[in-house]
Amino acid sequence: MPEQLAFALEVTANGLMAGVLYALVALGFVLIYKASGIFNYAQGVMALFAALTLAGIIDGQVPFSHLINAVLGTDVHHFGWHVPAFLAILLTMVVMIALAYAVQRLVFRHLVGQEPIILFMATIGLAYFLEGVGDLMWGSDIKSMDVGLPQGINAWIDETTFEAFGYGFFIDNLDIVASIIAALLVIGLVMFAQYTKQGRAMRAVADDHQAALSVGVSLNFIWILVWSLAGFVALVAGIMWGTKSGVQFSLSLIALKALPVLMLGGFTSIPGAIVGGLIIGVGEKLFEFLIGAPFLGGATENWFAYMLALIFLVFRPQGLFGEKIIERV
Amino acid sequence: MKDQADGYVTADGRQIGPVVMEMKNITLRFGGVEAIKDISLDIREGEIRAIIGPNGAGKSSMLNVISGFYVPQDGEVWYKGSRRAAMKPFQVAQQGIARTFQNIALFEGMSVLDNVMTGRLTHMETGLFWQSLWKGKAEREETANREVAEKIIDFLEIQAIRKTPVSRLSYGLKKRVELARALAAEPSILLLDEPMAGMNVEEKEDMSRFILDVNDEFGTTIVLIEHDMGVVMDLSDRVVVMDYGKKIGDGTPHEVRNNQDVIDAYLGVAHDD
Amino acid sequence: ELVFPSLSYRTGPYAANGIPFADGYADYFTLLNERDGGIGGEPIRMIECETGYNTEKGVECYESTKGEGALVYQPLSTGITYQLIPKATADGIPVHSMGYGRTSAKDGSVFKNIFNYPANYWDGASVAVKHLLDVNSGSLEGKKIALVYHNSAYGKEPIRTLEELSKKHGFELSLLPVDHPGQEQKSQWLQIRREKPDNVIMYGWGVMNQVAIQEAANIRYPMDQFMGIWWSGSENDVRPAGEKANGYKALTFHNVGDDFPVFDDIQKYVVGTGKAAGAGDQIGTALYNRGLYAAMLAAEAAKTAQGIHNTKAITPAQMRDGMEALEITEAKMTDLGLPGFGPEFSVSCENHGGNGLVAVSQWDAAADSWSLITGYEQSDQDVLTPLIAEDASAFAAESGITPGC
Amino acid sequence: MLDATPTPDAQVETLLEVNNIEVIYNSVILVLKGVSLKVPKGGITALLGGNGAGKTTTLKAVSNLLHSERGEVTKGSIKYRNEPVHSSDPAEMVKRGVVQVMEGRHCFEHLTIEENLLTGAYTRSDGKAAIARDLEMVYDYFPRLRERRKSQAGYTSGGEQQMCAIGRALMSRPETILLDEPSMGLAPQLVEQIFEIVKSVNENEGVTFLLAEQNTNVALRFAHYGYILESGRVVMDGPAADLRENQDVKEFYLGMSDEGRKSFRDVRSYRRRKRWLS
Amino acid sequence: MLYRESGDFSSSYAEDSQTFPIKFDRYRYYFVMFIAIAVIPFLINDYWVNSLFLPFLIYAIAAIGLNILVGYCGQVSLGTGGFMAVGAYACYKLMTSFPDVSMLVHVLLSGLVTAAVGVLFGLPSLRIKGFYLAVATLAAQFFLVWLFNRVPWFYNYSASGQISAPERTFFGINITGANTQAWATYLFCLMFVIFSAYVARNLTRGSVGRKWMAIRDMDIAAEIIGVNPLRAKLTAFAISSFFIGISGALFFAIYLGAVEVGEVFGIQKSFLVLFMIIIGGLGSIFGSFAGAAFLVLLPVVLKIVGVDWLGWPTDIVAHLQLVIVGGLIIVFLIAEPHGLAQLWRVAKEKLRLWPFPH
Ligand SMILES: Nc1ncnc2c1ncn2[C@@H]1O[C@H](COP(=O)(O)OP(=O)(O)OP(=O)(O)O)[C@@H](O)[C@H]1O
Ligand SMILES: Nc1ncnc2c1ncn2[C@@H]1O[C@H](COP(=O)(O)OP(=O)(O)OP(=O)(O)O)[C@@H](O)[C@H]1O
Ligand SMILES: [Mg+2]
Ligand SMILES: [Mg+2]
Repeated sequence: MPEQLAFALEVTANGLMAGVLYALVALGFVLIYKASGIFNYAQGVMALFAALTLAGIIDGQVPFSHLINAVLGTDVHHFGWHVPAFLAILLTMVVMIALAYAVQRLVFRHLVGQEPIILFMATIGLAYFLEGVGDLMWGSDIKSMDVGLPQGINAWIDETTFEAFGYGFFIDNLDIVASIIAALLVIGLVMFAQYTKQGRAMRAVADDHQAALSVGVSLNFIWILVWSLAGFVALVAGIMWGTKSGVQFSLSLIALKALPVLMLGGFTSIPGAIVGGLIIGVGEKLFEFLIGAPFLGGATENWFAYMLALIFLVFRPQGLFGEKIIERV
Repeated sequence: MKDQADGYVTADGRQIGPVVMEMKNITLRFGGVEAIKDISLDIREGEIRAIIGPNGAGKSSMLNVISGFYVPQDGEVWYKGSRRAAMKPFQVAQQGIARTFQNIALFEGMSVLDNVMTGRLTHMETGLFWQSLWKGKAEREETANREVAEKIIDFLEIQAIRKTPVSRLSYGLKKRVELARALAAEPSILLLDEPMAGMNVEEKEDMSRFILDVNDEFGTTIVLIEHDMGVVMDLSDRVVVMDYGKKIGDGTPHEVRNNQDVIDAYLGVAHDD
Repeated sequence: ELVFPSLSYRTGPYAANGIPFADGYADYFTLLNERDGGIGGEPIRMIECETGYNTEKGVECYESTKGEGALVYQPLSTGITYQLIPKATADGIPVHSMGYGRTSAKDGSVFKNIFNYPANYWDGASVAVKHLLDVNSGSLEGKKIALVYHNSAYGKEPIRTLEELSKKHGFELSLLPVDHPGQEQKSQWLQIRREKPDNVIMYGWGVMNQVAIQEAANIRYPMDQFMGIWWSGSENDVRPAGEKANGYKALTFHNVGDDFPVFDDIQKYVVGTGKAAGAGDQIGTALYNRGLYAAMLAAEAAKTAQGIHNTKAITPAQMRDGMEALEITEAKMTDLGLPGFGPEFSVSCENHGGNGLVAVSQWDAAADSWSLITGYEQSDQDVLTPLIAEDASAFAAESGITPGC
Repeated sequence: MLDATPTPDAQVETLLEVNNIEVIYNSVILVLKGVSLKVPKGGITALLGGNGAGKTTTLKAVSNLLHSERGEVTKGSIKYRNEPVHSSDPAEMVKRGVVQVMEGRHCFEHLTIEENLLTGAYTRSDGKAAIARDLEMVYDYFPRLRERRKSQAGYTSGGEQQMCAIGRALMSRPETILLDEPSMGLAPQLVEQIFEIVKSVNENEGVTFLLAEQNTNVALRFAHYGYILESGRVVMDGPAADLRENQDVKEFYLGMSDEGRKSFRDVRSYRRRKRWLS
Repeated sequence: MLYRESGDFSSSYAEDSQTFPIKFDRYRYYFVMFIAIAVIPFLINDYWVNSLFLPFLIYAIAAIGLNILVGYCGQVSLGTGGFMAVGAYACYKLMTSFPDVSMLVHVLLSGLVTAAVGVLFGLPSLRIKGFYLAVATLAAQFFLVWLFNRVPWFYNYSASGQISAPERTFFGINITGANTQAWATYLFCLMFVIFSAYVARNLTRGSVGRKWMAIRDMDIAAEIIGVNPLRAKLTAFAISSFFIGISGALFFAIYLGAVEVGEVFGIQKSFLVLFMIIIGGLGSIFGSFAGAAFLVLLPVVLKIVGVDWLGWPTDIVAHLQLVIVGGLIIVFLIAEPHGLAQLWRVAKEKLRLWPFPH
């Protein structure tokens, strides 16, 4: 049986790592929700868009080449240079900030004070739009994402655990990097939200757009700031997931893995995203290992993550760390 | 004369009945905050009972206890002679207790008429099946209740905005619609939480008129929270004064007005007129 | 005018796979038009319709093109194929689901208008096992084989076959479903790492492939013991894993690379004239070749039909006859500039599925190319024939068809 | 309780000028049909009128909060310090020194009372110390808020929220405050107190007030000048002292007839309302 | 003036609460009905039916169902795909188990089965609200799809795991399978659309509808004025799922004929139907139609314009299509946040004032 135990431990450890990756996506949702009460359906597409842009820039691809070629009959594809990863990340960030600015100017500025469902709707439009633009801009072939992150089994953990348990644990290097980055992100964002005036204003905006306006909080500024931050988080998530699976349309579907995390951690809590991610990661992996695969024929992870979150919610309707839903008359 | 258990007749000839509702030693806490501290009060049938007190005294909380939204940690609620078991708010409403809210709680997405009609919900019982067919039972019921609602709309002079979505109304009109919704329920007890906040004197006069008329015509018992002393003193039969969750006075307007505790805690100065 | 609709998907989750196939399909027809003036002198008109791999759009595409005189449909998605099986049959238009769709459509006595030559999913599974037998000197007794599959109708296809084969050859089969889209496969690969199966077979699609190969590399699963079906065997699937994908195997029913005379023609007549369907960068990739191969088979069937009915402008019904009488020989392929490009096979009324000849290819990461490492081998007909007969007769019973030729 | 303040002399600069504005909601509902007012610097100007008259709408037009309600100023102009402010956004208005206390409180429910107040100081850049000082000042004005400072605003009583909203506006150190029904829901002695605060802020710090108020009695006692709105039009204006003496105002806004104030119970018969228009 | 409201006076409350109190509206409505029932069936062919009318009609039913839940009762659900799958699989099991029973019965029964499942998954809505509930309903979505994929009983143990609709008739006319006539399938679906719209309209204008809307706008206040939230929410879930089940059954049996659950009834479907009602207008029956039409027609129209007329490559058109649909959604929202239905209403209000600006 100790072997089973070791397996379970390994599964748990990997669940934790997977959870961190989910949390990275969930963080983007939390940021925007916290700052505007907008449930940003486009977060997944933003991650895709960021990753596409990064891959395209690194590769020196000509944006919109397909469209240009079709319309002008030219035959351009590449600039013929390769941009170093670091610079490319900076450039991508510039693009994401520009995107944030455009989103604010063209969309949300006109929708201040509307109900959440309507803002949600606008992000749906945005998702369609970005998906189309991303495809037009960079093409829909699979690009590999190589910014020099390590990947593959971590030898040190493998050996150490082998000595300790007689069974070497598999932990992916990429996951370790992701965990470190996620931890840094969360610490940074929590500090930002809790201790800065912008952070407080952000929460105020989420509560009441009008009132925030009335005390002079500039929604424009706050929203551009937050969408840029979310763009940054999307970029990080895009890099991680893109490294794992190549950059392609399906990247936008990782949003689906983030939703149960979000729900469990609470839509408004930055630490909640991480804790939620860890619980979901471990929960779904252990369930698959202990019950799903042996008794239910496997592939239970998707629904189990949601069921787990659902069960939590029945006891805490605002998620683990979410702000309590104020019910008063 | 007020001790007569079966009621009495007021100076202006209204019949006040026996106690219909009695709150016994109610204590309500929220975490560390004690919103209501061991308060008892009774409400007689057909009377206008005012609750006054400084901000945060626990008045609204008391209404919430009556309407079943807050469950007190301690104490009992007696209604019509028997102790009320733990109850959901909607069950309380079905017993004939309707109310308005301090922070307007109208259904913003619906028209004024629909809002008033929601007040009639406790009187409508056609099942899903008949409603889905509409013709027949459902339509008849709708029309009957619509008549009641229209009467109240006329009564409150909001005919002109009948079909307007509530979200487009100004604050004061919303208050009036809220009263209409509560009246539409034809309640036996009507709880009003600052119905006249945000109105000018003329409108307060109208509002007072409505309240008195309801009380007169239907014998509705009314519990009223209001900060306008003029209104309170003129309308109410008895007044409870609360401060920091405690009851510091209870009696006729005249008695209360001259109670030193009340003056200190609430009125500030003895009210001139 | 010969109308060939192309239900392509250049958008959506599977665009990366849809683009090369559609390019290959289109380029071959363009080549025929440019070089030969069509088929038998009759010009070809290809109508492309974007499905996004979405069933409903597929229906729209079918309905909007069928009136144009479409000769044969290549639906390119299992979902759309299932839609079209009854519809196209009723409309008398043949469907060629090449290497996908409903396996039992091989039984032409039941599925009169549906063709799935030269190979189907069950052939794939069988040849995979056969290859493993070869590698393991003829015996799989006591070996463990894991099947990693897309948890959908498509992914579940080989299970029956593999179960039969495991009984026959005495290997142990374990099943590892991966839910759509398959970005997160930690559980499955940890399980593989624990159980250490001797071989892994994969029926994957889309991002699932890339992640699986990546994860296999991460746990250092030997790549040459890992084999995918042809839909898990494109450049797209292995490239994201880089070096580490070296040695990964995939089944295929056509050849790889661009070392065939026909590609010179394509360069000359299609790319050179600026009529290439895509950017031209897909030529010679596994999926491009598959598209080209599908177009070639369609053109050959049309030729056969022209021969049978002695008319140039054939109808869909005549096309169907051509498909049913199709015979692909080495000589023919050499003629077409495609020597050894696919297996030799012939189609008949009873057998719409060809001879079940499948080869194994292997990825060479350094050379960035696939290469065939076996010849075309036939699947285990003893096992498959009864399975197909069973499923086909069930369908016949369900939909009230009297089988017959 | 006679505290009628003298009307500010005529030379005083006009800080805010609203010129014949028309406001339309949702592109169809015409609400203000030409409202003009002038708010002198350092004065307290009251905006009176019945429910739905357009007081709130006027204030929102000034603070530019209309946009978020799909309302629009279609005609006329609004000038602050002689600069048109028609197209600036609310945050800009606050930077210019105009802050609005919204009707119906609008506290940030999930923030504590103290955080609410601090958010009020969002636009300020004069350092933490100054802000802390003003925080103390607000707490001194409203001791009740100090008691509840760590509670989430959503869980405080209606009156406490009203205090919070007013305190929040004070925190921005504005030049002009637009007060929408400040007395609503406050206990009588607090109403007095609030107006005393208004008065002292006005006198000591020179803050200009434009207030919409239903409590005409109090409003006219503290204001210098008043406008009466009805159905989106200004129907009367004048120095507060004059208005208080006006017969109609007395009857319909102060509830007084020649015999003095009458009891609410005695208003037996239905009256047709006095309307200047219609 | 193009649009007259004055001059139409109701003299009774019943008259006032009819669906189209204005005569002009009423006549236009009769006209549309007439066209739909008596003209279109004679004009359409396979293309029109299969690529436009059937999806439009069936999505309209689903949209009406979801609108009851989301638009009227305020419970945001992303489980639509899963519930449609329940309808489809129920229909399949019924069709194959009782081949001689009328399709009408099967479809209605599928609706009932779905209603039951809907109520089950509606239970958490008592505690969970807003977007949390939306995400929670995804649990239903994923679980149901997994279940139908996993348990062979549901697909009658067929080798492929797909379900295919056998041929069935209605009054002797083929309505499922390959040998159907365009008009027959059209009319069969239209019948359910009219039924759904009629029932939904009646329910939403009466006391049930008001209970739903009260819960939507402010659930606590609703409870305090006497609405039993559990009852109201569960009836909304039941009725909504009933319609969604019907649409799922039709989607499978009439429109597609063969279905693979993960692909056809996946999460994308849930989003699609939700988008329809938001674009169309929450809390509006007309909006359900408008939204369904918008999302079914627009891509087809764009495709026809882009590919057939302008001759652009299909992929560029497909991408542009995304950009345009996304852009249009945003433009519409900014013009009128409450959907096409509201846009229509405001347009009418303006027409009424025309030629005066206001
Ligand atoms: N749900 C709650 N959670 C925490 N504290 C609460 C809650 N409801 C009320 N309180 C607190 O209880 C006290 C009494 O509140 P209540 O609303 O009853 O006051 P009130 O007498 O109605 O005052 P006002 O006249 O200002 O409306 C307040 O201090 C308030 O902050
Ligand atoms: N968002 C809106 N959409 C449409 N109409 C509106 C909107 N807000 C207000 N109105 C209308 O504008 C008119 C004036 O409203 P406003 O809120 O300015 O009145 P008010 O004078 O502040 O009244 P109160 O004393 O009741 O607050 C009212 O008739 C109201 O119905
Ligand atoms: Mg209160
Ligand atoms: Mg107002």
